[in-house]
Amino acid sequence: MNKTVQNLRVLSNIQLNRDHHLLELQAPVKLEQIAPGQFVNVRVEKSQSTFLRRPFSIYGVDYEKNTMSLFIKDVGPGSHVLTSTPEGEEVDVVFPLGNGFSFPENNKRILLVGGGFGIAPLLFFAQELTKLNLKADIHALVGARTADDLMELDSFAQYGQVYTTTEDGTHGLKGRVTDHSVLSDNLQKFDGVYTCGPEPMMKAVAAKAAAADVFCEVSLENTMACGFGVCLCCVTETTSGHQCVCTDGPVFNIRDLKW
Amino acid sequence: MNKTVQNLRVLSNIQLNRDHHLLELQAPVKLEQIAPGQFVNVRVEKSQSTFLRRPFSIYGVDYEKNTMSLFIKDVGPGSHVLTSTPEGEEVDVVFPLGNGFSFPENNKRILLVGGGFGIAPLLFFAQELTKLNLKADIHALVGARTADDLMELDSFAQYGQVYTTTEDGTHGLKGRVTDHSVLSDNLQKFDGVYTCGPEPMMKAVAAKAAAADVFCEVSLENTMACGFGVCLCCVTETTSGHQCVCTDGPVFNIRDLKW
Amino acid sequence: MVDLRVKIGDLDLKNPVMTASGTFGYGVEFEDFFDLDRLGGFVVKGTTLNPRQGNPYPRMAETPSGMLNTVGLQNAGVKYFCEHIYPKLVKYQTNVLVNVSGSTAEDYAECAEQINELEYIPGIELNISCPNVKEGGMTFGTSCPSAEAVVRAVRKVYKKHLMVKLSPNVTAIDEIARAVESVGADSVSLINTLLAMAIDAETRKPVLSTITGGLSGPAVKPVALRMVWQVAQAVKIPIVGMGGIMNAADAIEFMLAGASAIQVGTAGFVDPLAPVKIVEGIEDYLVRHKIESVTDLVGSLQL
Amino acid sequence: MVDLRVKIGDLDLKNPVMTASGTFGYGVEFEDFFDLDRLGGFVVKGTTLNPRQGNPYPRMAETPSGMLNTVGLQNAGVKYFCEHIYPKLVKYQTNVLVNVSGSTAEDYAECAEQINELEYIPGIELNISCPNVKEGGMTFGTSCPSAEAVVRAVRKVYKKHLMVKLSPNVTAIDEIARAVESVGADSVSLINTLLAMAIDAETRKPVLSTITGGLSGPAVKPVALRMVWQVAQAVKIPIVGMGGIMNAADAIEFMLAGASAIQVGTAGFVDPLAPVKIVEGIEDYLVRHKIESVTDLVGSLQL
Ligand SMILES: Cc1cc2nc3c(=O)[nH]c(=O)nc-3n(C[C@H](O)[C@H](O)[C@H](O)COP(=O)(O)OP(=O)(O)OC[C@H]3O[C@@H](n4cnc5c(N)ncnc54)[C@H](O)[C@@H]3O)c2cc1C
Ligand SMILES: Cc1cc2nc3c(=O)[nH]c(=O)nc-3n(C[C@H](O)[C@H](O)[C@H](O)COP(=O)(O)OP(=O)(O)OC[C@H]3O[C@@H](n4cnc5c(N)ncnc54)[C@H](O)[C@@H]3O)c2cc1C
Ligand SMILES: Cc1cc2nc3c(=O)[nH]c(=O)nc-3n(C[C@H](O)[C@H](O)[C@H](O)COP(=O)(O)O)c2cc1C
Ligand SMILES: Cc1cc2nc3c(=O)[nH]c(=O)nc-3n(C[C@H](O)[C@H](O)[C@H](O)COP(=O)(O)O)c2cc1C
Ligand code: FES
Ligand code: FES
Repeated sequence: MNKTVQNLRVLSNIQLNRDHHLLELQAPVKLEQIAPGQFVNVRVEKSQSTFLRRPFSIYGVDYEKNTMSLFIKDVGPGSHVLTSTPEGEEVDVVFPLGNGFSFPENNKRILLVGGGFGIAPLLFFAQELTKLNLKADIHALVGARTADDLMELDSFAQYGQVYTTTEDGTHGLKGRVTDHSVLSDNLQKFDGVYTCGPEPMMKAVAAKAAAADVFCEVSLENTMACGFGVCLCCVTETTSGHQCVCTDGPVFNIRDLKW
Repeated sequence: MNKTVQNLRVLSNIQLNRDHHLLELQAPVKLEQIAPGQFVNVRVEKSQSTFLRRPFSIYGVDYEKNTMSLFIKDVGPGSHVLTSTPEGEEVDVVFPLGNGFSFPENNKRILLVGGGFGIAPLLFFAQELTKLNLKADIHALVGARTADDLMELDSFAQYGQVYTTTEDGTHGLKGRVTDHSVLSDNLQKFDGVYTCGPEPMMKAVAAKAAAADVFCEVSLENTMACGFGVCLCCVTETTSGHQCVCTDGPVFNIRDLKW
Repeated sequence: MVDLRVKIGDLDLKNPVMTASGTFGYGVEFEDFFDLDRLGGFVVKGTTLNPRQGNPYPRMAETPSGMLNTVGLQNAGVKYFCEHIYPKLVKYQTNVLVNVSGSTAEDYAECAEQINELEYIPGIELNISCPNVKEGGMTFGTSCPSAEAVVRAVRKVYKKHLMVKLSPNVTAIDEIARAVESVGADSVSLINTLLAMAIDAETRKPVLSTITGGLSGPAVKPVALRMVWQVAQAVKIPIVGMGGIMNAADAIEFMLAGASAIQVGTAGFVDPLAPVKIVEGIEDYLVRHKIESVTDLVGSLQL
Repeated sequence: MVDLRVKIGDLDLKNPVMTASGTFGYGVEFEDFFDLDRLGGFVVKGTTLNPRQGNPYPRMAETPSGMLNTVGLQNAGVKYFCEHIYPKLVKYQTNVLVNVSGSTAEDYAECAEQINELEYIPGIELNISCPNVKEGGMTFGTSCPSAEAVVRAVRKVYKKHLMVKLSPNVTAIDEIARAVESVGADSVSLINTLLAMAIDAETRKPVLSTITGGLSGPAVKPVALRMVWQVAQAVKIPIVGMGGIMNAADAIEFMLAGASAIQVGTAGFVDPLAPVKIVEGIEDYLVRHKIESVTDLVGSLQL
């Protein structure tokens, strides 16, 4: 759909764990098709230290309820105000922004690798893949520091097989996602790897995919001022020069990045 | 009491009319004696256009409940956030600031003249006069644009006789406070006039008191940065040069002002 | 009906609201949000003779009521602009100006000369004030002789409206304004960004790749207003004011201080609809204050 | 235990946190809020040779993340200070500096000479940067020769610590810093306020009685940080940094950029406890980052 500025109403705000919330936002105008990997940019007026908007991946869209969801970690003033927004209040959102993940052809085996709030666009991707009936064989590898930080595993499980790692060993393999065998044993068995999370994690995953010569897309999170391609602040180095994460991305094929 | 910075809890927030609220704030530490005419300076963090604190007169103190009340008109971002503060939330307040009205001797007849939120310190004054058992014969003249803007008349009536004016004639005399006979007929029958409200009103009242040679105190509302005498921004011209409304005032004897 | 039209020298604007270079891309990025023809004009991205890849990431830091940027004039060069971008801009029924930067007076002139050929570009904004690249012109904009030199060189080859954008990073902006006026500038626009810096206390590193960058947004508005006022006392050519304009009241303040038109920059990041809301807000203000023409506001501050 | 002590030349401070002139009265006004001896020092109100009644009301305008003031150096003059204020200040176990202004180099010198006699005042801060009065020194602070002249005149008669407060309203603050260093300043403090303006769009009038005033608060922090960084590359004498410091992180940023100590100004209006909270916050930071002495932060920005 075209980019718009809208006041969305908080339909529900569910606290998932210590610092993660799931916000479901209802649009006043009919939502058109939104691609997994796209994001929103939210204005936060009830704080003196949030002059700019704050970008968040779209976590899911329910076209029937005309809602979209955000998966937000409370890390600072902007995310804090948002995770504290009561039901019924409105938030000022610019959306949809950015490109989105490339859909695979039919009957492909794909691996999603997520860390932290990086699971948000991946889950939306899995949901859409399934809805589009592409018969993808979806595998998801999710890592966190501790079991309590592993969220929405059930949602992933709806769409395919789930692997987990925790740094303290409280769930799944003890270690980091990159220690998991699914990434080291025969990565070639996947037709594509899609990853979103902390940059060091994505870089490690990208390196493994590159080594195994597997298609791999990463979703970047550069700091942004505008979010729609006019300020040129969010650039990343690509083989064709500086590109904007907000418009040319946030999803990039690792082939094009200078990683 | 000494000036302090405290987080006060909103015990109740009552909407009085379209744009006026009464906030009762509970202090975590025992309140010491506060003088009528003193004010507080409130921090408003949930707005991007309120860098400085906002000053409000103290409308009353309940030493038993350990609360103080503010009478707030919603005129802009700061007062708006405050009038929207739900019960239970805390507000960061510097208080008590400024001097206060001079108490008359026993058995004096005094006239309070208030407009708008200017009634706040006057009502507190009436309350304390009565509590101190000074046997003052209190008369209160309150003016507003229309009947709905006349608030807390019952409270004034507890302490003495009340006269009202409204510009549209919906309550009391049609006109402005300065049109009321209590100010023109024989103002000398009062031992003191105390006024707080819009500056043009106070100036008119002061002129009448000066003409009648009656003791008169006014409570000024200059714009303030600090509220406790360090910035020298809130000055008013007095016979002894620039004085600070926040520390030398807000209450001044009209004798000392260059009005 | 109130009259929103203004003139900046020979430029006719349907209203005094333009958008600022470097904050509006090539305009097209805003098309989803509003009809660009509702603006008095817009200034496209800083353009240089040769392509520039700009500064490394990170290029942005959020600051209290503002932001720093160090984009560093990333652009594909004037030739690419003329061949590939310009054709997309001819359709607009509003003033499209090109912001021009360079490292030498000759660079500026050569770039301007090429833009002079573009029929539907009625003027350029000469950026002698970019703080983010060594050759970005800030040094031109911080002394009278160098400002004069570059304006003189461009004036020779550029025949249409020549707006000169001034740097706020100077002791006496009024003197620089007078200097560029004296060598043929048709108007001045101000302010560009204030040279500034952000540090991350936790990592103990500068936030921006280039250590310093340019401050914009409401934080700078009081400084920008003062400079517009100061320049208005010094020159006769029209002034285009900018710096932290977020809403119609801000825009009106700049006009009262002496600006004939204004530009909206950073505000568009926070609210992409800000430029059109400002057009509407100015109209409302005129109606409410019973002012017939927006030009009556210009320089009408009551002292 | 971390070591918070710093030296500014020959001044020993128990910690790097001072408060800024004109925002701290004579100190006594803050006594209800905290024990002033917890500070590294404080600078009292701008003092002039003769009494000054200051500028007319209104003197203040709130701006985005900041404020304008035009107090205009209201003070009772140096003689009154020495006789009536000074005796109240001798009890403090911290550095009490006097901020000195004047209209001529002789004024400055005469005022400084009288303060030189006060045993418990270890230094003065020479304000060559007040933007709010014609004779407030800003003109001294905006050119090297005039800055040198006034510092030279004061240096002749003032024997203790001579801190010179620089104006940010200049093209090259590093050059002014070098100039005052060359004629004997013991340290420089920066920044004073940025010359700015506020207009009320509804009344169409300037908000301040003097039309323009000085901008302070978080809005100016990025500019102040840049200037401290720039001056740190230019001079060897210690730098005292200020401009929008609200919390310990801000203070640390200034030290990383090269300040040996900092001053807290406008923040004290918003939170009277800010100065002591900043002392505590710096201590916490050092503990958390395992840094033994706060002096290790000075100029340690990692590039
Ligand atoms: C395309 C994109 C998608 C994102 N999706 C999500 C999401 O689905 N859920 C989620 O919780 N967060 C997401 N983020 C990150 C989110 O934008 C930041 O957490 C948020 O802006 C922090 O704002 P704050 O005011 O709470 O904290 P701040 O005080 O602004 O920052 C707190 C910390 O977060 C870092 N940070 C600030 N802005 C960004 C940014 N733009 N990108 C990365 N780190 C930043 C800061 O460096 C700091 O360490 C996404 C970011 C981008 C660019
Ligand atoms: C000593 C003192 C006591 C006061 N007591 C009360 C009170 O009991 N109840 C009450 O509702 N208000 C009181 N006020 C006024 C109150 O401080 C302002 O209404 C408030 O600061 C407005 O803040 P805002 O952010 O809502 O609006 P802003 O946007 O800041 O201002 C809105 C309007 O109010 C005016 N204004 C702003 N600040 C002040 C100020 N300090 N004084 C006067 N006008 C101002 C502005 O010029 C503007 O017209 C008092 C002011 C002072 C100085
Ligand atoms: C991201 C960004 C990029 C900019 N690029 C340019 C530019 O290329 N040329 C130019 O003259 N000004 C540039 N500017 C300055 C703006 O045009 C404007 O002068 C400044 O931002 C102040 O206005 P504002 O506060 O409304 O943004 C840029 C500003 C920003 C924020
Ligand atoms: C109300 C006010 C009065 C000031 N008076 C003086 C002064 O007399 N002398 C001086 O050198 N600086 C004066 N200043 C400037 C401050 O000392 C300081 O340099 C400036 O405010 C920047 O710091 P801040 O942003 O922390 O306030 C004054 C500032 C304010 C806000
Ligand atoms: S954030 Fe502005 S271009 Fe990407
Ligand atoms: S408000 Fe600062 S001295 Fe009165």
